[in-house]
Amino acid sequence: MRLAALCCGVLLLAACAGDTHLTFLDPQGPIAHQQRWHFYWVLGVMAVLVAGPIFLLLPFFVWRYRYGNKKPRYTPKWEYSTLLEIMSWSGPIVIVIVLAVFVWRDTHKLDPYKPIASDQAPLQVQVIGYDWKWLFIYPDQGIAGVGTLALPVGRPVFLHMTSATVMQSFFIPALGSQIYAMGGMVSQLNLEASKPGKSLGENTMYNGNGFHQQKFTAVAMLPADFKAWVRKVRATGLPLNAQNLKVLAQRSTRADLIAALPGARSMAGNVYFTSASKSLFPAVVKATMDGTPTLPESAFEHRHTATQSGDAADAATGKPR
Amino acid sequence: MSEQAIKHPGLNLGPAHGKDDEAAGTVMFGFWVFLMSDAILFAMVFATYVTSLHATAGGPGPRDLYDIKSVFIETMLLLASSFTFGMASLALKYKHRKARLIGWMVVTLVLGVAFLGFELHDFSSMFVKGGVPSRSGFLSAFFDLVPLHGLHVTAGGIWLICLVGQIVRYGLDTKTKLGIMRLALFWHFLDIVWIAIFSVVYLAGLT
Amino acid sequence: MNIVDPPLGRLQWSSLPFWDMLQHPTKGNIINGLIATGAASLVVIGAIALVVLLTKYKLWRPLWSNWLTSPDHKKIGIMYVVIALVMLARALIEAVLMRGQQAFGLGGGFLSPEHFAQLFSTHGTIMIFFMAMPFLTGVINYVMPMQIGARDVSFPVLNSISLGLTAAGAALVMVSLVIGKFSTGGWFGYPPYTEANFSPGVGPDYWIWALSLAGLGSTLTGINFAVTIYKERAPGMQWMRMPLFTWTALCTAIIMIFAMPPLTVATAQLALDRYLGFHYFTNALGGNMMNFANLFWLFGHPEVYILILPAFGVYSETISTFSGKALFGYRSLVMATMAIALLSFTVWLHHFFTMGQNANINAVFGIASMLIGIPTGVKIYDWMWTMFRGRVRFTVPMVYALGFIVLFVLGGMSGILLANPTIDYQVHNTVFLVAHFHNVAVPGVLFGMLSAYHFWFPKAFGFRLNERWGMISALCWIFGFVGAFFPLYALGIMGLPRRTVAYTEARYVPLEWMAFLGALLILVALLALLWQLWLSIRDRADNRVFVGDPWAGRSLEWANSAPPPEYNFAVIPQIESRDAFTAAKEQGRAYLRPDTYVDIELPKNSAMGPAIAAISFALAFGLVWHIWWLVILCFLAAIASMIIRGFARDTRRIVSAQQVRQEHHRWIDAVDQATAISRADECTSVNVGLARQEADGVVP
Amino acid sequence: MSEQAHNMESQTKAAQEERKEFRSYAWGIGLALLLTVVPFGLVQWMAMPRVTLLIIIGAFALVQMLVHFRFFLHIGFRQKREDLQLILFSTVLLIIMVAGTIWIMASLATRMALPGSP
Ligand code: HEA
Ligand code: HEA
Ligand code: CUA
Ligand SMILES: [Cu+2]
Repeated sequence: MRLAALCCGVLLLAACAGDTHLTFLDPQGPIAHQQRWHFYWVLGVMAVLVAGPIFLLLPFFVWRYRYGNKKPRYTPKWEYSTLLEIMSWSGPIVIVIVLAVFVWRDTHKLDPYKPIASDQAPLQVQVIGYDWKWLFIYPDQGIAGVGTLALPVGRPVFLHMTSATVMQSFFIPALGSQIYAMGGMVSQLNLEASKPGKSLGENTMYNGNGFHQQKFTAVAMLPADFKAWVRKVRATGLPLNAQNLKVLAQRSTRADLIAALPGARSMAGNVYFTSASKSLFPAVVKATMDGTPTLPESAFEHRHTATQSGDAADAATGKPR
Repeated sequence: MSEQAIKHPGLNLGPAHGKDDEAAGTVMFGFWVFLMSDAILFAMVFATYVTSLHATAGGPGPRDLYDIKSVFIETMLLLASSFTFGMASLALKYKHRKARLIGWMVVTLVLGVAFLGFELHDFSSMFVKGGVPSRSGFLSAFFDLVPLHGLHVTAGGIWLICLVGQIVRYGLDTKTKLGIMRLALFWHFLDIVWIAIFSVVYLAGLT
Repeated sequence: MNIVDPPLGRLQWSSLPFWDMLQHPTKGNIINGLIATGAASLVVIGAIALVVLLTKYKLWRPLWSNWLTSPDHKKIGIMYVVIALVMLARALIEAVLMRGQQAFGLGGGFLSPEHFAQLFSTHGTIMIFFMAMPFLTGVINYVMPMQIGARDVSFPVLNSISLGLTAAGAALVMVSLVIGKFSTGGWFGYPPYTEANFSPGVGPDYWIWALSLAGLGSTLTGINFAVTIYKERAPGMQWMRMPLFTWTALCTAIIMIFAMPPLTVATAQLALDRYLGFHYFTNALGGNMMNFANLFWLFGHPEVYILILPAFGVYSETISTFSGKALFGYRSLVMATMAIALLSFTVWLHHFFTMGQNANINAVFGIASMLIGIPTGVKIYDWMWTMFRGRVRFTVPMVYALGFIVLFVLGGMSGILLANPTIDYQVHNTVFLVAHFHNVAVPGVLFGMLSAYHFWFPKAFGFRLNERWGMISALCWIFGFVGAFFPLYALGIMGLPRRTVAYTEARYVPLEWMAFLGALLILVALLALLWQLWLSIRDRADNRVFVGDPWAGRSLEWANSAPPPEYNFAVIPQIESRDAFTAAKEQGRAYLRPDTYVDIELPKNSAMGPAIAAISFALAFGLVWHIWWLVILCFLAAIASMIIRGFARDTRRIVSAQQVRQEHHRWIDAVDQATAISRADECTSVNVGLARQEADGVVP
Repeated sequence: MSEQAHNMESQTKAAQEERKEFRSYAWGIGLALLLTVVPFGLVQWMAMPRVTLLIIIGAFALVQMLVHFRFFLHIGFRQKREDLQLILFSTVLLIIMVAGTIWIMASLATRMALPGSP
């Protein structure tokens, strides 16, 4: 137990040391925050009620009743005691009942599909898993990116995700839950960042050689910074057209992708796109479902329409589906 | 006289068979356990089928493919074969002439083969209509479930032939008797599985 | 499908492990090629050395007639354990390699990603299917029939066939080291990654067929054990008199029977996808990979209780024996075992809380998972009450048992954390999960098997194992385990995903190094274990326990000589109470000479086991490499062998009453000459296997 | 009782029993036919709401399985306890597995569909 406490201590120290937030024990948003409390509660209940008694009694029994000690009573045939039996069963039962209440409450409260209550309408982001990178589409802004997921602080984010290849699992520990992304299907996740900062983002479901490089940074920024970021992306991004998407869809890491898209070299390890169409995401889902390799023409948009609709969406806070 | 206790599933040989009846308890129980495991196997395949019902991916569905009349005939054949196997079991238990036992077994075999013939014909006409297993998740699931039963029937048929061979070669010794009794369990069990297929796949599929 | 041309299917020179290294000699390719070639050579050299030794010492015939074709449950049990140990050697080396790679993994390391992926996939597959399963099947095979007073299992030849299937599967995994490459999809091989379009090589095929063979073997074993326990108990051995290990064997067998079919379905469907273009789990055309996850864990979760229950049984025996006390709360323990077996079928979804189903489902399965903590807790408490007012001896099996209790409670607690969907959303697929399952699999299953090994070794081979080195090994195990796996909890919480070959986060490094050092300590433990075995064999003359009861055992497997006669008991015992052997010793009827002996009927040797092993191995190999003529040939051979077996008569032989009498008298004579020893001397050479009874309340 | 008389008696008893067991198979096949033909006829020739029809089909299938268990497989309550236990236990597991699977997959199907598609 002391060891566990020690580990936790080391862990917290270590986790706070760097500039990227790694863990839900160092939460950057309300979901991870509640998950942390749930974790501490369950751990606490078990440390006190499960580990405590056993780790006190076991060494005591073993030592007192060791073979070499002739003083204590020896009862080789004693094998039943109603009282002890009742205690052995009822102890764990009570603990499980207590824990079950936690489970029921928090599982519903923190269902990743459940929208986060807020006075702002959530920011919509569509996530597509490729081997070995994530593509983030901001349909209302008409932009997209690989490598950075930018979020405005204090505004819920509603992510829809799918995979264009094998099963993947989308995860930003310091913000909240992970959830699978699968081909031909759409899963959902609600997150919110409550302070500016960078958090680790990744895929946790093994998908081949570049798996360990499928990381990204979730950057939470103040609303004004977010707007600036959107404008910057719009100004500098490459067009998300059929040709670039084809490069993106190859089995390659982010570094390979940047090498393959000369225009992306100046983007600090990211790849940004403009003119991301609202119909791209559903088109990818459908194409994966049908097994057709190429996307229809309608999945891509012309630059000027995208810019216009993006500006409009920017002005308003975006409206929920 | 009070009725004797039933020692194991299926027709019991009864004390008249002496040591053969004694030996039956363990062997039949073992086989019955195997059948329960097999039942879980079928259940999972059923579950796959049910959860894939809508996964036609734009391909043909139940209404386009199933030929209920042919399936009805198959059902009748299989039911009849269960009955004829029952007659074989009675012939074994009550020590009628060997010829009678073999006769019933052969009738059962013929019915089983006829069943398989109809089934294969069904499959080939499904193929013609584009209902091939690689067309969709739904068809994959179909061609997992129904042919799995068919394969079981085929195995039963081969086993049946071997048992007839053993009767001819060794007469009705313990091993042959227990073989026939186990095959009886197997055959009746497959009948039950077929009822599930008939109801879930075909009847429900056509409602 | 072309069945004639090419005659070797997909098999080509490039399937050999050093091919890449020769064709493209980059640094990475050379390192990985050398490691792979080294491993392959070890397998090949090992096999050649075995053949040479067997030939040189003319051991082929004895091997064939005394072992491979033997239907004796004790020999089959030992052969299972041997397979487990061979496979374990490989899986262990892989484990240390993985820990080493991760210690150096900041920004690179020495292994290629693909090589690393093969390591975790084979390690996991082997540890579960070809180490833990054969080990526990072997132990049950050896012990359980004797505990219920039977001469053998119900279907001895089937037992040998099951062994053959397991061996064939193990051989297939071994061959994948030499020819071609194993899967990179992990031990649960989730599609669509393992589908033909993403993994076109032979890897997933090796995985599929190895699992299928092992799964079939386990199903048959489960049936065999269950029927044995139902039908072969000695007179008077009522349900509530069975030793607890037998109870756990029964529950494990039941889980085997019912949990294997979903695995068979999942792997068969994946095979159909890969070979014939079906669409069960593909992205496209109505395939649904979630079905695979569901089917796999319908098997996978019960599977982990297949692994742990026999270990619980072992601990029940060792704790009660080495506390010199009847097991406390027998009825509760039996009920708890059955409860775990049933509950194990109700929690499978906890392996994919994060797939997206609704909160009701997650909560229900989360709570169901926690329910398993209740019966498991009851077990822990009852073991503690067994030590209470006992006289606890710190022998090696007991030290393992104590290490188990402490560590397993922690591992179980981390399981309970995972069972909270809220927490699982944070640590799923991270190394926190890896820490959890090693924390239950190593102290639970592996310590259990090691405890069993030390406990029953003298029974099987007639001499005790070296105590001192056993103790050193046990302590290295326990502390090595703590070092190797506790850091992973922290790393997991710091967001390190499992199956990561390399990372860029410097904050992971110190913990990774702790884990590596822990793994090295485990390696020391293994070496100590091997050294112990060598010493024990060398000094066996001093440690003989022919009389058969070195630890003051309580159940019937101690009631015969060590090693036992092939028919186990000269006279089938009559059981009157629980702890049958202790009762017999107390009433002075443990070592009697009966007036009459009778002929004993035993099954004859049968070549079915090895034949099925060879055929099924070749069949699977043909399937992996698309060598269709071989597949067809072996398929026909398999059917033919079963038909031929159906026609076999005259399958039993008789051990004459004369011989039984002779052997029994030889043993009883030894008993008469032996001096009974007190427990203080049980680890010295005066222990020839006759225990003095220590009475109630009186401490000598 | 003379040897011969004893023989005769046991023979008539056997014959009686055989007739009884034959009747069991006959009942079995008769009921099975009935239970097959009725739902078949309904599906073929009757217009009924789909759900009603499905319930009827399910009910008939279940009853027919019981008929097979009873008359062909001779499972009854005079059974050895362990056989019956085994069947019940298997049934429980089968229901857990199948119902659980369908529950889970149905939930996933509704929550994973592309928004705006059926
Ligand atoms: C029973 C199961 C079992 C056991 C015992 C172990 C034992 C060990 N495992 Fe493993 N492991 C798995 C099951 C197991 N593992 C599984 C299922 C996976 C997941 C695979 C996947 O991702 O798909 C995994 C994955 C896994 C990983 C990959 C983690 C990742 O994904 O990043 C690592 C990395 O280090 C690892 C390490 C170890 C180590 C150091 C041990 C050590 O504890 C090993 C020590 C063993 C010994 C030292 C041998 C013991 C000796 C005896 C019993 C000998 C008896 C001898 C005589 C009688 C003479 N394991
Ligand atoms: C021997 C093997 C074994 C055992 C015994 C267990 C036991 C348990 N396991 Fe574990 N588990 C695995 C092997 C095992 N597991 C493996 C191999 C995996 C991963 C596979 C993979 O992904 O590769 C896994 C994964 C796994 C997951 C999935 C996590 C994920 O993928 O994200 C979960 C989630 O609930 C879980 C839970 C549990 C629970 C609740 C128990 C319980 O049975 C534990 C019960 C024990 C105790 C609780 C301690 C003692 C009890 C008391 C002292 C009483 C009082 C306590 C209470 C009442 C709480 N396990
Ligand atoms: Cu499992 Cu679970
Ligand atoms: Cu589990």
